[in-house]
Amino acid sequence: METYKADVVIIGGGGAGLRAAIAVAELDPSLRIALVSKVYPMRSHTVAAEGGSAGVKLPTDKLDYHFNDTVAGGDWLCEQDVVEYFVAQCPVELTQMEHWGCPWSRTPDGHVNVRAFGGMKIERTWFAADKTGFHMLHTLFQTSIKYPSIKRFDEHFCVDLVVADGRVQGAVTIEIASGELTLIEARAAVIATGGAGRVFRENTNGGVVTGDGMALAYRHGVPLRDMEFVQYHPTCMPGTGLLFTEACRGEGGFLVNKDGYRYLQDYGLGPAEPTPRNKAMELGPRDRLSQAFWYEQQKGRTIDGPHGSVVHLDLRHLGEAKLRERLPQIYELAEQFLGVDPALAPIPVRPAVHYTMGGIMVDGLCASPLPGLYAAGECSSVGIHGANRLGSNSLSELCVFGKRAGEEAANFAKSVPPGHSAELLKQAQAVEQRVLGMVKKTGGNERIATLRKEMAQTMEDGCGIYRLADTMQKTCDKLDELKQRFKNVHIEDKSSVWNTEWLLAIELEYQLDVAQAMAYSALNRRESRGAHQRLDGFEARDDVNFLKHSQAHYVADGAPRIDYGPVKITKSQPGTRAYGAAGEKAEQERNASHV
Amino acid sequence: MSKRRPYVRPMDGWWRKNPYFVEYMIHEGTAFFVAAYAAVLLVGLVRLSQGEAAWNGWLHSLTSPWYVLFHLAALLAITYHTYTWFKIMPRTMPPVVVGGERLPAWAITGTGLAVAAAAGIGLLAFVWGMAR
Amino acid sequence: MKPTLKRSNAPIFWALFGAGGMLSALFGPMLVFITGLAIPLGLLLPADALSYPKMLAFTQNFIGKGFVFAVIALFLWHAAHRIFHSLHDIGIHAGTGAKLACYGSAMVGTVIAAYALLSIGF
Amino acid sequence: MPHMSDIQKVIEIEVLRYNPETDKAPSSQVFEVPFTDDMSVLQGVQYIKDYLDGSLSFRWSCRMAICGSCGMMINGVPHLSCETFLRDYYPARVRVEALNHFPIERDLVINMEGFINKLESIQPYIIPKEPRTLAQGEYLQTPEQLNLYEQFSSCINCMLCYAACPQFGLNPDFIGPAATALLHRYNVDSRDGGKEERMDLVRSEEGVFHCTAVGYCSEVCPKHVDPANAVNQNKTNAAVDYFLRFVSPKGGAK
Ligand SMILES: Cc1cc2nc3c(=O)[nH]c(=O)nc-3n(C[C@H](O)[C@H](O)[C@H](O)COP(=O)(O)OP(=O)(O)OC[C@H]3O[C@@H](n4cnc5c(N)ncnc54)[C@H](O)[C@@H]3O)c2cc1C
Ligand code: SF4
Ligand code: F3S
Ligand code: FES
Repeated sequence: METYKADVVIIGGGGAGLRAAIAVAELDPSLRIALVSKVYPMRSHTVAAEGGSAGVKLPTDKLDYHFNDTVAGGDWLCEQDVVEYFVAQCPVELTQMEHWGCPWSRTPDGHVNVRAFGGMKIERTWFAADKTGFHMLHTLFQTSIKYPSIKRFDEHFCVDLVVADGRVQGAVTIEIASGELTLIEARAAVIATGGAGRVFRENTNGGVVTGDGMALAYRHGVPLRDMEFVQYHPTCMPGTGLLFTEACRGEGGFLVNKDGYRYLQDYGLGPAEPTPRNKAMELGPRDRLSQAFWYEQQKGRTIDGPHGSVVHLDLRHLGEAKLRERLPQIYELAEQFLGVDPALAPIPVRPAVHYTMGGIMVDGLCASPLPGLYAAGECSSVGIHGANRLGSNSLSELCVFGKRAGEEAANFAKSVPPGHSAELLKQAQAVEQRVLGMVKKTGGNERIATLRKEMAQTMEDGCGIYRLADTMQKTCDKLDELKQRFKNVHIEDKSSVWNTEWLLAIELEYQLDVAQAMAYSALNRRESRGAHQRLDGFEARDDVNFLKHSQAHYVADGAPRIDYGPVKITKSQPGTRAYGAAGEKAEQERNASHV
Repeated sequence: MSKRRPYVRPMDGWWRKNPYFVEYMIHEGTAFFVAAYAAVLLVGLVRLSQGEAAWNGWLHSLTSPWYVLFHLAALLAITYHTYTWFKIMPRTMPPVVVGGERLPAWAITGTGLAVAAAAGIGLLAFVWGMAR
Repeated sequence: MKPTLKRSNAPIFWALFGAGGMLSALFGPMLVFITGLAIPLGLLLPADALSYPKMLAFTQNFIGKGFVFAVIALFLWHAAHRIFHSLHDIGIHAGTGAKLACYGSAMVGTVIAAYALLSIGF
Repeated sequence: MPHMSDIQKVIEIEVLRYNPETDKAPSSQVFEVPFTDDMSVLQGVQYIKDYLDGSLSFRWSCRMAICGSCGMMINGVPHLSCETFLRDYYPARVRVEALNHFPIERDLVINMEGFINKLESIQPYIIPKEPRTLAQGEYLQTPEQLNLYEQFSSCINCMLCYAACPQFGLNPDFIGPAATALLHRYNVDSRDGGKEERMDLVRSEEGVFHCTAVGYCSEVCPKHVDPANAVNQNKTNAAVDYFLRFVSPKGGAK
């Protein structure tokens, strides 16, 4: 096996991983960085983000407003000190992106333009047409090429971390093109492998979003925090789950039911007005909108389609010119995939899984409880999203915490001696035996695709928009069963070069671990908060018992152990989450009581 | 040792495999007519420099059916060249912004063709004028 | 990529190609029509449009000389460049040989044209 | 409207297979795939992998025509397989191959190292014209200035244009359409001052002059980048630079 000696290994070449790599390179050019990604970095799923990235910009806006929106949006399950750091860094980091060439959309006088986004009080979402993630990812990737100390391991699949002397000392990867393994020695590691939305059936995520890094850390004893909080995005393409960005609504799109009625006004988000008002109606938070869809469906007011019930996203009144300018990608998606011209007809949409709020438990410095291990981006739970993420906060998170994770990992790497190579190699060889064994094994009879489908279906059944104890229990049982059956999985492909079936099997194993953490965390949270909504007697938020982070601990060959950790509250006491007119009234009252 | 063995496909006959390329080869082929026509003119020029008899001989030879046939073909080919030349023009020029809007490709091609038509008519008028 | 990048000399040929392409696109069809069809077949134009005295006067004129020279030389360079590339396209990589044949002919043609025009006098 | 996608039909998909460990050269294999009208070619190929032959290899991720990984030759034309639909080929057979002009690693997977090297060689990052600190805030850039390069910055690196460009096929050293589009994207960004540094490559023998303005690259580009335009504008730039260096001592390009 080949060994590569690095100082910091970064696993994941998406927005967070690239930002971390640049941060290490800028902090200390003498540090050798290994940037590992199972796809070429610009294929990472950050590329798919459409709407934008949040950061206070307008003179009428304040860091405090962004803070309040985020904390209330997260149903007070946020680490408030971390949110405070976050909102302060957002504008700085987005300006940094501007300096690196990100083609932000501009106002006529040349300043960066901002747009409205769900749950945000004031326009503060920076955007690059409706391809914000694409432009941010390519800007970061192309900028990273400037730094000679970043050695990329493109299309290298990470199969394990190497832990010795109680700290992370490297990673083991498969070079996909040859099927050969490499040990990357490092004194610190950053995991930035993105989310895990693919454990669900209908989702907005790319094929690579399989929760690998979460599972890697989890198996080494790092808890996965708040995993029950999985965000459903209200406006997705039926069948494929492809996303129609929230910016469609930010630009003024309507959501209507089968009677052409803007039904959100029936769910405390009104009044219905012809133009978008922040934090009301279509610009309410995602969890609320997805829940309203569910109720409409119960009431039989949705429209039947070949891929289940839908409502209509109506953009017609915006006119072709504005749609082509502001939402060009959406226009093309609707035309190509649905054969719908959004200037002439409404787009059928339904909710689909979009984002994992939870992830690898890290503190505000992105450090996990395992020394030397850092995490950033969607795979991590740094504490800013709580029970529900606000749209456009996560692209900013990639920059703010990608940078922080990189710097902290660099400092840690400099503070510890290099590892004992022979010992690390021995561990890596054991990993090699294990993963090569999967391919070599004969006699299995379970198809990967079958197991994957069953997993995705049971997750949708049990951990959907609304949850019930017995279906969640069924999901947990089903996942246990699938983990057993996985041992019998069959890999047809025995070759070394580009054996993607082998990688799919490894990913499936990661996914099953992550799915278990989600399902068990959900079952155990007996309240409703943010994206976790129950209909079985726990419809209300319960701050007395559950203003806590759930923490799922890996148990080999068994169900995860769930315990809870405290939530850091600084200046915002838990209150009612109200939107629309009710929200404005509540805010006025809050402000009045402060004086 | 790595088992990779990337396979490089041959390029033989690529221009036959896609109608777009066939069309490309045809428009590249117009160059033969441009060259041949230039050669005809060159001979004429040399004849001109050799005196009136030589020139008239050249003029006369142009009336042979072979020459006429050749010139008919050349006219077609070079007209096609003109068309393709302006058709790819928008792809080869910096963007032209008129009144804040980028000029669309068809406008550039159209302008080019119009200019070519004007140039041709101008030339004809000039020769006609010279003859008077 | 390669640490030292060698400057390509293509711009010379490319510029000549482009100039010839433009000239032939603008005037080519009408020229062919006039010299190859209208005059020989007696269409449209007076029969003596290209009579010896007229052509002599034309080519003795400074502008006329330039035009004739440009047409012949640039058409040749345009064609030479395209033909050279097409040979490469269809897999005839005669390299220097093809290059010499194509651009060489254009060169020879250019020299002959220049010589003829000079010998016509001013 | 009846739901067309309810009706299941069967289409033949012919895939060019190649396994370096067992095959001397690529060969075709035909699969029968049930499909609905809303299924993309990518979904057809995924169906094969999931249910008919697990050893079929191909790249994909986003399914929404933005990550650039799923490019394939579909009936001889380079397309993103995720936004090309089986219904458009039915009832005829659809033929799927790895992108032209690149070495095949396996099945539909090509070797893209050459492209990545090119991308790295163009200095694809802002080389500031006037350095600015973060405290000074953003650079001002009007929508018109943005408009000059935005189209070229939309390249998703899918390499369809390389699969379309015969000149790249004939000469793999040619810098090619997408890399030039990105090079140009930085050159014309109002914040950038690195044009002269990038010029070495543009005017070199690997540079833009291999292009014979075939133009097919722009024809197949799924993101309307018009890379042919970038390549050909840079021919002009390189030519101006070539001749101007005799005039101005600094070597032309301003
Ligand atoms: C359709 C869509 C639209 C969105 N729109 C917005 C928006 O408008 N605003 C917003 O703020 N957020 C948005 N989001 C959310 C946001 O885009 C993501 O949360 C974020 O991009 C995740 O970035 P990341 O760097 O954490 O991970 P990713 O970009 O997913 O990158 C993960 C990286 O890890 C690598 N990796 C994974 N596993 C392994 C392994 N085993 N070995 C090696 N490498 C591995 C991958 O190759 C990849 O490089 C959107 C999300 C989706 C799906
Ligand atoms: S220029 Fe177009 S075709 Fe070429 S790589 Fe970029 S997006 Fe793809
Ligand atoms: S197809 Fe190739 S030849 Fe030029 S115009 Fe495009 S790069
Ligand atoms: S799968 Fe991403 S472009 Fe097709």
